[in-house]
Amino acid sequence: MSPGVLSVVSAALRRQWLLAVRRPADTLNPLLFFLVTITLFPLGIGPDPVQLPAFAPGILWIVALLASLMAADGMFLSDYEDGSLEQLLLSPASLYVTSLAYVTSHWLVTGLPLTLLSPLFALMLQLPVQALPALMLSMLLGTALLSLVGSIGAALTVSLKRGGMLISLIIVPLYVPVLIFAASAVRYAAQGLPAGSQLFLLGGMLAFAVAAAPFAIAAGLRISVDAG
Amino acid sequence: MSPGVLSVVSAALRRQWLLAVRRPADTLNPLLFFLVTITLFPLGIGPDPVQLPAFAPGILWIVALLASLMAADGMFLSDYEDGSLEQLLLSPASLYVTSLAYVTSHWLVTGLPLTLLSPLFALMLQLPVQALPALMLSMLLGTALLSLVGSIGAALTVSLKRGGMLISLIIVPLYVPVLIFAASAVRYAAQGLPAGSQLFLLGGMLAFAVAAAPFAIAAGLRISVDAG
Amino acid sequence: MWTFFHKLGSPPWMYRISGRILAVLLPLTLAMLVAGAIWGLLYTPPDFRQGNSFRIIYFHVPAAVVALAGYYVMAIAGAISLIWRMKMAEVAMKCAAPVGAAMTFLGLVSGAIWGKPTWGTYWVWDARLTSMLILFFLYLGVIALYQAYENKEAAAKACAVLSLVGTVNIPIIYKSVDWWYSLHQPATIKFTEESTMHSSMLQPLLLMIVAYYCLFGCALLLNMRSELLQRGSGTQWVRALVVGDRGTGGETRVL
Amino acid sequence: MVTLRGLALQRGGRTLLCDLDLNINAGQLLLIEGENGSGKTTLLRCLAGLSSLGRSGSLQRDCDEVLYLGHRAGIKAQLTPRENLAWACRCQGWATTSIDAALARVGLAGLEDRICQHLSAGQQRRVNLARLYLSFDHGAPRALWLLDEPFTAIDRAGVQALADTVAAQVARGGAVVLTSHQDLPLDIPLTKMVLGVAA
Amino acid sequence: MVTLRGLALQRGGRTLLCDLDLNINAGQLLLIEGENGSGKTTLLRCLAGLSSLGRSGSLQRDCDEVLYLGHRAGIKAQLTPRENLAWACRCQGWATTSIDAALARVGLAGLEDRICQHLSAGQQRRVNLARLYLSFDHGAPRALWLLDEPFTAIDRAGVQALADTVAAQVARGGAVVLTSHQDLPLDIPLTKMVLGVAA
Ligand code: HEM
Ligand SMILES: Nc1ncnc2c1ncn2[C@@H]1O[C@H](COP(=O)(O)OP(=O)(O)OP(=O)(O)O)[C@@H](O)[C@H]1O
Ligand SMILES: Nc1ncnc2c1ncn2[C@@H]1O[C@H](COP(=O)(O)OP(=O)(O)OP(=O)(O)O)[C@@H](O)[C@H]1O
Ligand SMILES: [Mg+2]
Ligand SMILES: [Mg+2]
Repeated sequence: MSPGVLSVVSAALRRQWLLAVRRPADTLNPLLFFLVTITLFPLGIGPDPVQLPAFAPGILWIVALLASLMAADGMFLSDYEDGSLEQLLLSPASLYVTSLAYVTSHWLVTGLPLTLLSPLFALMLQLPVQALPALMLSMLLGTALLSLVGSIGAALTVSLKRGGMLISLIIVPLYVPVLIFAASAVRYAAQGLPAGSQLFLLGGMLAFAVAAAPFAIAAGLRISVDAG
Repeated sequence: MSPGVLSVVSAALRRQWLLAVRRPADTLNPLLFFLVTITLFPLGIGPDPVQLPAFAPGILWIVALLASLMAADGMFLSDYEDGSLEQLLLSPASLYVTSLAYVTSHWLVTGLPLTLLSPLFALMLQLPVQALPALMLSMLLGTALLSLVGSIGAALTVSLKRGGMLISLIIVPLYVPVLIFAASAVRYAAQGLPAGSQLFLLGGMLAFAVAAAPFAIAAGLRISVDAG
Repeated sequence: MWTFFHKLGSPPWMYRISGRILAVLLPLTLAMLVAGAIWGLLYTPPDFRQGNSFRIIYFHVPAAVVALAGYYVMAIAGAISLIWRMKMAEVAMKCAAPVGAAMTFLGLVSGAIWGKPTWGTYWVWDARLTSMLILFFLYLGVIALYQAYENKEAAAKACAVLSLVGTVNIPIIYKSVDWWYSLHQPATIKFTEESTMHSSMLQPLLLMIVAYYCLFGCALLLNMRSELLQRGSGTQWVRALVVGDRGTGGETRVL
Repeated sequence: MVTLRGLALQRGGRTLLCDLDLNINAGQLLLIEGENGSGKTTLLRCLAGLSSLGRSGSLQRDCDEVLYLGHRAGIKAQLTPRENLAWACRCQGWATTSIDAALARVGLAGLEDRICQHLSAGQQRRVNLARLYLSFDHGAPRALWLLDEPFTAIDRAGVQALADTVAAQVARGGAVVLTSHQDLPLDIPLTKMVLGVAA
Repeated sequence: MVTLRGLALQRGGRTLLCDLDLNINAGQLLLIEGENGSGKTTLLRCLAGLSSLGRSGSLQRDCDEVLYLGHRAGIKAQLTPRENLAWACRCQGWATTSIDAALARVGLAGLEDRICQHLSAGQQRRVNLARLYLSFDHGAPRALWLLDEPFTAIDRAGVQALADTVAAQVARGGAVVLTSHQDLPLDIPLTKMVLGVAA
């Protein structure tokens, strides 16, 4: 008999969580990475407290994008290499559900911490305080979106075939709209303008992605295992 | 009898080159990332034609740095996992030489392309043309330096699965001088000032790193295999 | 000489000696801290420009100075552990990292708190602040690397290598950051120069700096003792310690 | 349980086997032999429904449950044996009650909570084999087991125990397809099938 | 070639073997047996000089060359067998002339230029085994071979051929240390050593 959705989801969450926590260093790493790279920008651009705030939204969001890019990269890789993926495909559990669970847990250990700590980083870049709510909201929606899109790419590229490069060519540009809307939302808020419309757009994209992406992910995993 | 240095180096270069060609995804992703993020910057920051050129040097160099960070990550990973690294340690070939060869080939497939393409990206960011020579020279020296430093981190973290972001915490602080000198060299050149001194500094650091880094890399690899 | 090295190598001896040292050093440190704090906070004239907020200097500068020194302690210990394969040096290095990181953090936080009244903002990208931040990252890197290895023997070796690499780089980093900052004409911020610091302000500061050095030493030794106990758990000297005579047994529980 | 009609497998441009007709019935043990590269794994993966590329002909399956143990163990190095099996159970919809019993039966009692990275090669394989006992306890009786060289890296005692489990599963009405290069301590009737030479 | 005095190995806090005295002489074949997790791999890695952590006691080696074949094949999946072996030869300082011959002897003639990812499990192991023939042709005669379960995933014919190679290497004055769980078609005198039970 096929297992209940909830039990599978909770099991997947627990498993991924364990994998993340097994080494305490790793769970902190997205944050540290964020903090470290944020520091690079003043060093590269100059410490000028006048211009820095103007850049803050773009910088924050580009680094967030990069963090989730790096995190998404190896998302299914180890599962593919040690054969767990085959077992997942063979199990009666619905692949749609499990992939959604994978993405969720991935977001919980990368996107969520970023969202929560983003105000700190924003203050280091002297982003005006009034922009913080918009920043956090955009992070909340945006990182989830990035996780979903990123894992499509990860699923399709996991079986290291020539196709790999093509896919990342296709996937990476999908990050563009996220970056545009999210960053501009923050910039608007920093200038005291209403940022609602961009956030609504992000929310809409997220809703669509949550519904549609798992299909793409599942398909990608099937193809990868079959080709392997 | 222990093999000749040249034959080992050439063999290593050929091997790494083949691996890079067979798995374009890994090697081209940094370039793609570079391209995409550069294009994203105006979007993220706002295409202000006044500000942009002023910050082009910093932006270019930060992105180059992040790109090589991503590339350094998986440098020894597959060799560690499939046991090639053990064989390398056991072989009579000097580990100093082989690690140097590894770094070189890694730079050839990541740093060099970045260097060659950098003028293109620079023009996208409206960097004044007179700065291009300084840019390319700084890229040439800087990316090599980054590869050397990065592979120290890679060697130390290879036995830690999912060490991907730990490495960034470890080596980004070491990247700082490179970033500062290289970016300012380009900025000087963009303002028509002489950038020689910074470039000399980069060259000096590179010379030192070439001599010293392989020891650290070799030590790191030994430790990692031993711990595995 | 060599016999001394040998002794240094042996956990029980080290444990005993460190116990004796601490018995003296700990009270001394506390006394100096209290004295320095009282002297600095109550018996020095307020700064003509910053008023009373400047008194944070008595906690900020010592922390900042010791933080840097701490990294070298760690790196030298690491070098010794690599070259002479000395376990005790490994322990020292491993235990110096969190202490140094804590000092750095103290410097950062106190500085940030100081920044609010002085600069109107918690954080500015000033050369010294930035290099302090980077130093903090270097510490975190060592700690995280140690955590990430299961095999602590390997972890110690890896951290030793890393801290050595860091040592080579620290001067370069500091110089480069200073240069970077002077490159962009420093914005409105101005540090209160040491020269303008009146001697009545300076003396308690020096006292505090000495006190902080001692504090670093104490924390390091305490840390090492607990590490020694953990590593030696099961060996007879530890059992003798805990079971044998209650005195040190109680002490171990306290420390 | 499985019916193959005119099955042909191609891999890397080469034909591994062509119009193969085969029935695998409940209570049957099929031993597939053949030298390296003759197509055993490919056939098993095809029976499992994992690889459809380069396959032609018809394949019908009507078994309640498929269990595939391949060359790659499907064990997470960062997780303990217990955690690994818990995940496997949840995916299959089995109860997680008898995990420790299963681990004990593969001789891993006492190692339940050490992460698999720190287990020896054979111990890691054994963690995977524990799934057989779980399927035996909780799975459907009419299950199809596809075991690709399950005896790899297992010591003699382990091989014996494993062979007995296979026999039990067959006796209880399941079907087992097995590949191996060593001869097994099995004293039950089995169908043997030898795959042709690889080019 | 190798002299162990009072060697003790610890892994994950457990002592695997304690004060072991052992001589491995030229022309000797040492077969290490023991159940899963008894410490065979750890011992071999220690003999190879790969693992020093948790080792105590003295270990002297005076052999011209060490060849270690472990659980992990050390074969790059993206490279062809020929390319893989070429790299191995260059690292060892061997001539690359007889690579094809070696591949033919392990029965991979015709597959030299297919990337190893597309080889079967056994074929991949065979690529690795070809290094034995290369060492035989080009390496020093007084070489020490450390083979950790070399027969894994190899078919019967392959096992026989491999056993003959080992015998030849021993006859020529090399030393071979071997672990295996299956009994081998070897008819030369060998020293057997059984490792104790794992906790
Ligand atoms: C996050 C904020 C800050 C950090 C990280 C920081 C960092 C440092 C460091 C590393 C030193 C030691 C320099 C040395 O080794 O000689 C130092 C010294 C000092 N800092 Fe700060 N600082 C911060 C904020 C401030 C503020 C707001 C002030 C007051 C305006 C200040 C005033 C001083 C003074 C007077 C000294 C001692 C004089 C000297 O060593 O140059 N600092 N700070
Ligand atoms: N990295 C490790 N950390 C801690 N313990 C380990 C590690 N690797 C192996 N062990 C333990 O050491 C013991 C010996 O492992 P080893 O791999 O040498 O066994 P083995 O004899 O090779 O077994 P097998 O026949 O399965 O290969 C095992 O009990 C295992 O649990
Ligand atoms: N991904 C692939 N692409 C192309 N050809 C492949 C692929 N995988 C295997 N082959 C080829 O198909 C043939 C059968 O492979 P398979 O793994 O089924 O053999 P096998 O019988 O399992 O061998 P072994 O006993 O070594 O496991 C082999 O000759 C191999 O070269
Ligand atoms: Mg097979
Ligand atoms: Mg073994």
